[in-house]
Amino acid sequence: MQHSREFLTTAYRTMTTIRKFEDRVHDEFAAGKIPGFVHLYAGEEASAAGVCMNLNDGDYIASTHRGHGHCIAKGCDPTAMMKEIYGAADGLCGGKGGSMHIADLSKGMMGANGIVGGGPPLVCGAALTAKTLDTGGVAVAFVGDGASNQGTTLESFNLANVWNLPAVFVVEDNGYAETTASSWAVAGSQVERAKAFGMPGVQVDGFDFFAVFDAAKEAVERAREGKGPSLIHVKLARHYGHFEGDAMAYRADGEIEAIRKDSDPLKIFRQKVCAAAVLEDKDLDSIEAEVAAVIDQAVAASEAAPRNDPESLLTDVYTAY
Amino acid sequence: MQHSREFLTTAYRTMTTIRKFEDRVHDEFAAGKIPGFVHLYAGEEASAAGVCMNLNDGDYIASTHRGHGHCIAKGCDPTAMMKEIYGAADGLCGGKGGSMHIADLSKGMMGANGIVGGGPPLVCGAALTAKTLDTGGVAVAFVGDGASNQGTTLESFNLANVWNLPAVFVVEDNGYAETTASSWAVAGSQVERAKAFGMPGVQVDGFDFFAVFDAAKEAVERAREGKGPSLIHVKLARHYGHFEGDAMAYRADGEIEAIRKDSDPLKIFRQKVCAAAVLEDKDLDSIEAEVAAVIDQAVAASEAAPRNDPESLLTDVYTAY
Amino acid sequence: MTKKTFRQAINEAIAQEMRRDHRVIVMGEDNAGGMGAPGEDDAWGGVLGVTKGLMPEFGRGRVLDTPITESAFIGAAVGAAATGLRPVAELMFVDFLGVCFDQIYNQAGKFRYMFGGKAVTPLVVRTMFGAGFRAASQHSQTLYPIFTHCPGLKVVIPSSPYEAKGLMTQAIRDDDPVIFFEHKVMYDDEEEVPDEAYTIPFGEANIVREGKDATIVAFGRMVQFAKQAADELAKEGIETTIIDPRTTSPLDEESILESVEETGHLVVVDESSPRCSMAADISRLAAENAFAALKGPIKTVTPPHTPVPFAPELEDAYIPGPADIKAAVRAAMA
Amino acid sequence: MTKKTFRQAINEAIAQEMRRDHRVIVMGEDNAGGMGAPGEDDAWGGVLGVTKGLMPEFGRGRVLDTPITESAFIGAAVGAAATGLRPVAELMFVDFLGVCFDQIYNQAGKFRYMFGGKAVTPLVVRTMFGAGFRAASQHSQTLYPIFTHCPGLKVVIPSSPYEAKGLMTQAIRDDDPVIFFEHKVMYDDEEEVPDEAYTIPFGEANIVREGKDATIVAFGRMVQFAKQAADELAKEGIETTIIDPRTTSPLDEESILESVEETGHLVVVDESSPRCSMAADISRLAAENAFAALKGPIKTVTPPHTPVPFAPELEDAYIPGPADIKAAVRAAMA
Ligand SMILES: Cc1ncc(C[n+]2csc(CCOP(=O)(O)OP(=O)(O)O)c2C)c(N)n1
Ligand SMILES: Cc1ncc(C[n+]2csc(CCOP(=O)(O)OP(=O)(O)O)c2C)c(N)n1
Ligand SMILES: [Mg+2]
Ligand SMILES: [Mg+2]
Repeated sequence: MQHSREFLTTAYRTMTTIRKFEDRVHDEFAAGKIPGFVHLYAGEEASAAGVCMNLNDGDYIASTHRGHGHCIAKGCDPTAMMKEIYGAADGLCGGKGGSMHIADLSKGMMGANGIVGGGPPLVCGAALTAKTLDTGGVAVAFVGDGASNQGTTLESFNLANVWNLPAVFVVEDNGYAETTASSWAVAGSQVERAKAFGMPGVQVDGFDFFAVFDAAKEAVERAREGKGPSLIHVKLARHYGHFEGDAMAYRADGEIEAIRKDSDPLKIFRQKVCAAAVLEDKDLDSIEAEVAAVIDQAVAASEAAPRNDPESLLTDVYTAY
Repeated sequence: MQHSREFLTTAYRTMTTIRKFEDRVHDEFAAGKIPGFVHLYAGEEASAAGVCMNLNDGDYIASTHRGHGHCIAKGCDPTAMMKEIYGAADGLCGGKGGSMHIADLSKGMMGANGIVGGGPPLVCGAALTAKTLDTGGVAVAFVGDGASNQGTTLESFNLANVWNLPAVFVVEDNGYAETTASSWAVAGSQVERAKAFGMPGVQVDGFDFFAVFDAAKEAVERAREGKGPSLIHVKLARHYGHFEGDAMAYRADGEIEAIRKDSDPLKIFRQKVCAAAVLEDKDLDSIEAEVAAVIDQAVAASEAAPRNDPESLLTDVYTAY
Repeated sequence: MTKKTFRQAINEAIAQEMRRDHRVIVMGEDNAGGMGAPGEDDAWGGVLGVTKGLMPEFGRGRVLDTPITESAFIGAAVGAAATGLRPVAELMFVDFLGVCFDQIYNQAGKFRYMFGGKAVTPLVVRTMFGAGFRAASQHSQTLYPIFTHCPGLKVVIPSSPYEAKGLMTQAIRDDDPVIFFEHKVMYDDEEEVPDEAYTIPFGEANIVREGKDATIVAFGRMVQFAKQAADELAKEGIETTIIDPRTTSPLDEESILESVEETGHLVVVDESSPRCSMAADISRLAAENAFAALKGPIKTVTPPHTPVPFAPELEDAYIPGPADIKAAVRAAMA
Repeated sequence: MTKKTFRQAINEAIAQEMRRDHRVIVMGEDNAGGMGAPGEDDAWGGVLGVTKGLMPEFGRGRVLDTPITESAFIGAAVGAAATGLRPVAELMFVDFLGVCFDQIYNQAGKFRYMFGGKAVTPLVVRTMFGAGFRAASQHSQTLYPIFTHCPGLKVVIPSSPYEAKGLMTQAIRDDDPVIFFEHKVMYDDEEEVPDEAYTIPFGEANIVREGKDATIVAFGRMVQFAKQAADELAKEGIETTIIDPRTTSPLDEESILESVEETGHLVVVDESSPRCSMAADISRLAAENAFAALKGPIKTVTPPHTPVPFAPELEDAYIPGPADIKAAVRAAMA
């Protein structure tokens, strides 16, 4: 294993933060503390972390309705995020956006998105900015398997290639779009689509942080070098329902148990780094403990946080009007 | 040559009708007799004719802004079409549609379309009707190279495959979308795109009626047999500007002359059928004379045709309101 | 006659029309659910369960799940309608119009006119709208003004389960493209709804209540709030007429103008954004055609010109309520 | 100061802003033209030549041709605006909004609000609108009411070359998403336009003409027709004020209300379809806020609720003209 302790610690902390954040949101939603449509990323951590560890603050990502993991991996503050999900006035977006619209442009996070396929065109724009202003930056669009059939996504594949943009498309294929199987809804193949639009495409095991990281590294480097976009088809699975409250009748009996047991990206990461003897179980345990405290504190802060005054309903529509 | 005299006569009449119709519209437009945006199909005749000779009245096509050729090939009456282009009250669409919106649902012609990429979703619908009502019909979407990058088109590729529809997508690649070269604007390849969406794709010489006919035959039969959609990438060229009035500065010097000389589908057809000795020059000449008379009569009728009364502005919005 | 929810009323109307006419089909994302998946079929019946049960009865050939591809499948519904089917397609949330609007307003809505009266496009697009679900800016909009603006479309906004069933039946039997707006917080509302099929004609307003002092025109969920406001105003001695136009296109202009002629005061209650809204539209109607009868300013009750906020306190402040309506009636009469 | 066409005025504003700020870029289908083609570069400068000459000066890096992919490239303009550029993107005809509206109204228009005031999206979408070009139902629509309806967007409708230059300069310097409506039959209109850059602020109406008898509010090309009508009415002794709001969002409500307070009569002239239109919007404004001053009904002049027809006779009948405006003023004052 060629990775440093520091790198691995960061990766594990990111994935653990996502997991514990999501598990906790799940519990708090069930307890009636969180309103609205909430889509959890638990189980898919290796994708967000594996991709974003190739990025820096000058790079951009655009996310999806299932955005918490991408936000955390791109450096958004978990407490400010949790507050946002609670609708607090000092949430990351002032409580106006909520779970589906968390963004932090100062971290290069262009927003979760309530519109399936909303992100890829925006990423073409961020990549165009990088190219035009010669910032050296790249931009990454995360889309689901469902979003991969949306015209906005497919158009972006073409545009990014025609304009030779420093962009990367990450198709997170968790097997379902709501209740619909990706094996049914996606005709042909993601990798072939990428190639048919003139860019490299590769499929990776999304339970394996290292597989994602390596594929993303290649794609990001290629983009940074001005060689154009690529696509990464990440196969993974979500631990929870499409949104909180989904009874998941469409999944097989035992499906989730099997995934949690055999395909948990955190467990697999732990096995690999411990087997390579770069980190030990206790290192990872202590990260988990640290993170648990952070999440506890985020929830406590969110519950205690001030709510919005009615006047703020009218602000932030325009810069000036 | 396995085709009958009757078949070849029909094919040549269709192509000649398109050619003479378009050449004449060009002249009348230049003479200030025809208003609006007019996009001519001259030069691309082998595509419309080669595809539509595989179809019957129970089959549907959806066309583009460059729709006259598709209309004629699908059986629309040239005089009623000419009247429509002149805006006459007894035009095929009562003068309300004009060149960009000619339709005749009774002939399975679902309309020219002012929206680039407007047709493919509609064709998925016509194919769905055929499948649901078990009519044995198929539906064909004509799109330009430019339209092939539109999300509506790409989404339709996926949907037609997922639903296994009796549909055919014909990409008429005349090298340009307005002034923009398809070699620049289309990343990757049409045929690879088809395959990446799970359907057969084939490129054909659009100057050769027989090449188009054969490819379309295979695709239409496949669709009719319930085996799903296909794509045909037809390479061809337009004789006139993007629309009437276009000075075509973006084309190479001598480009059109060369096309007219070496790549004229009517000339090539003539050579082939005469070489095969199924028809003689004089047969084709007499078709040309016949058609010329039809077009003369269509123009005369259009000039003499009644114009709309102002009251008809308000009719035909709803079936009942 | 039994009590039915808004959800059941819509489902029943569709099921009855599917039994009556084999050309009626249903399509949308997860409208049955579970397509290709290893678990249960008909797993969802749409996100909020409105179409549940249709697939088991009518089969996957007539209840089609779709990929996430609104341009293609709404467009397919349009093309199917123009060629012989009578599709009921779901645009899950109306907020998603931005990825498929062309097929609705430029294609379905214009075929008949562009083709000189020779096309018939019997399409229903069902769609959820409205705030109050804590669903934030991209899942809470009202947007029927945009569809009402477009010639060639019919726009329906049921305000109760009874209305929903009759209007849906009419929508499916109608030969023009109809956009059917379902308020997402009303699905569990219940009332008596006949078991047999019935239609409510388009362009005929429902006079929900009659009173001589002022006319309130309200749409969808706002009809409920108008009723609350009217009851409370009645206690103060102010008697209001409430008009539920049911369809914004066509619009029953006569009923509204007649009532304004009688009361001399008009309040319009509209959950849509205020600019170029139905509130504005009805105001124009009266200011142009019933001016002489007006005894005071027309008052409109709408949300502010802002996106729908997520935070519950803000969303509650965003949505017009009975108190706003009462204040508007008093202001109109002041 | 030299005479410039509407087309030149817009072109000059963009060129000057591109010189002033390297973050300003231009994109659209054939905005230069000839991309990848064997013939001349800058072959078109857009379908009607508005952006011609920009590419030779600023290069293909700042004047981008695009494939036909409105969702992707308008969305790219939105994403670029949110990350540091100031794009001027062309949606060739506003009729095409149906294939890309999401990126405009749900993304660009809502970022700032959804992100708690932390996003800035300095985007200009230029687009052609209006009837009179014999371009039929899908290339002739007016549609600014749809954009005006949406919170977060600003909407600009210049009525002359002078207005066009000043408003375009402001649009590019503005930090919010702006939709800039160019009437396609006005491109060859000429008037004196300053050579140097200047801005016309948004939300400040132009009082085109002052008269005590009635207020006419008109938009875009309708301002010209209103002027003709006013001149003719003046000969009959009817003196009208004409207000050109210039921007529908923000809207200069004060100027309109003040004028109505003075004249007591209001006519609104709007080329858009009548339902949920600007005609309705301005009617609402006055009926709600200047009712006491109104001495007669508000009258609106709009096309009918139909698609735009192709046949010249029908299209001419469709478009509101000076005669309609005169009749409306007389009816308002009757
Ligand atoms: C344009 C649009 N259509 C539909 C929806 C409703 N919707 C939200 S998430 C979702 C499924 C997305 O599936 P996928 O892209 O695979 O992402 P996943 O939820 O699996 O992460 C759907 C249909 C939407 N938000 N936007
Ligand atoms: C959605 C949309 N975008 C842009 C246009 C303007 N437009 C009309 S035809 C055309 C070029 C189409 O190119 P292609 O598809 O190759 O067809 P061709 O004209 O070459 O036959 C464009 C950009 C349009 N009508 N609709
Ligand atoms: Mg998925
Ligand atoms: Mg072309």
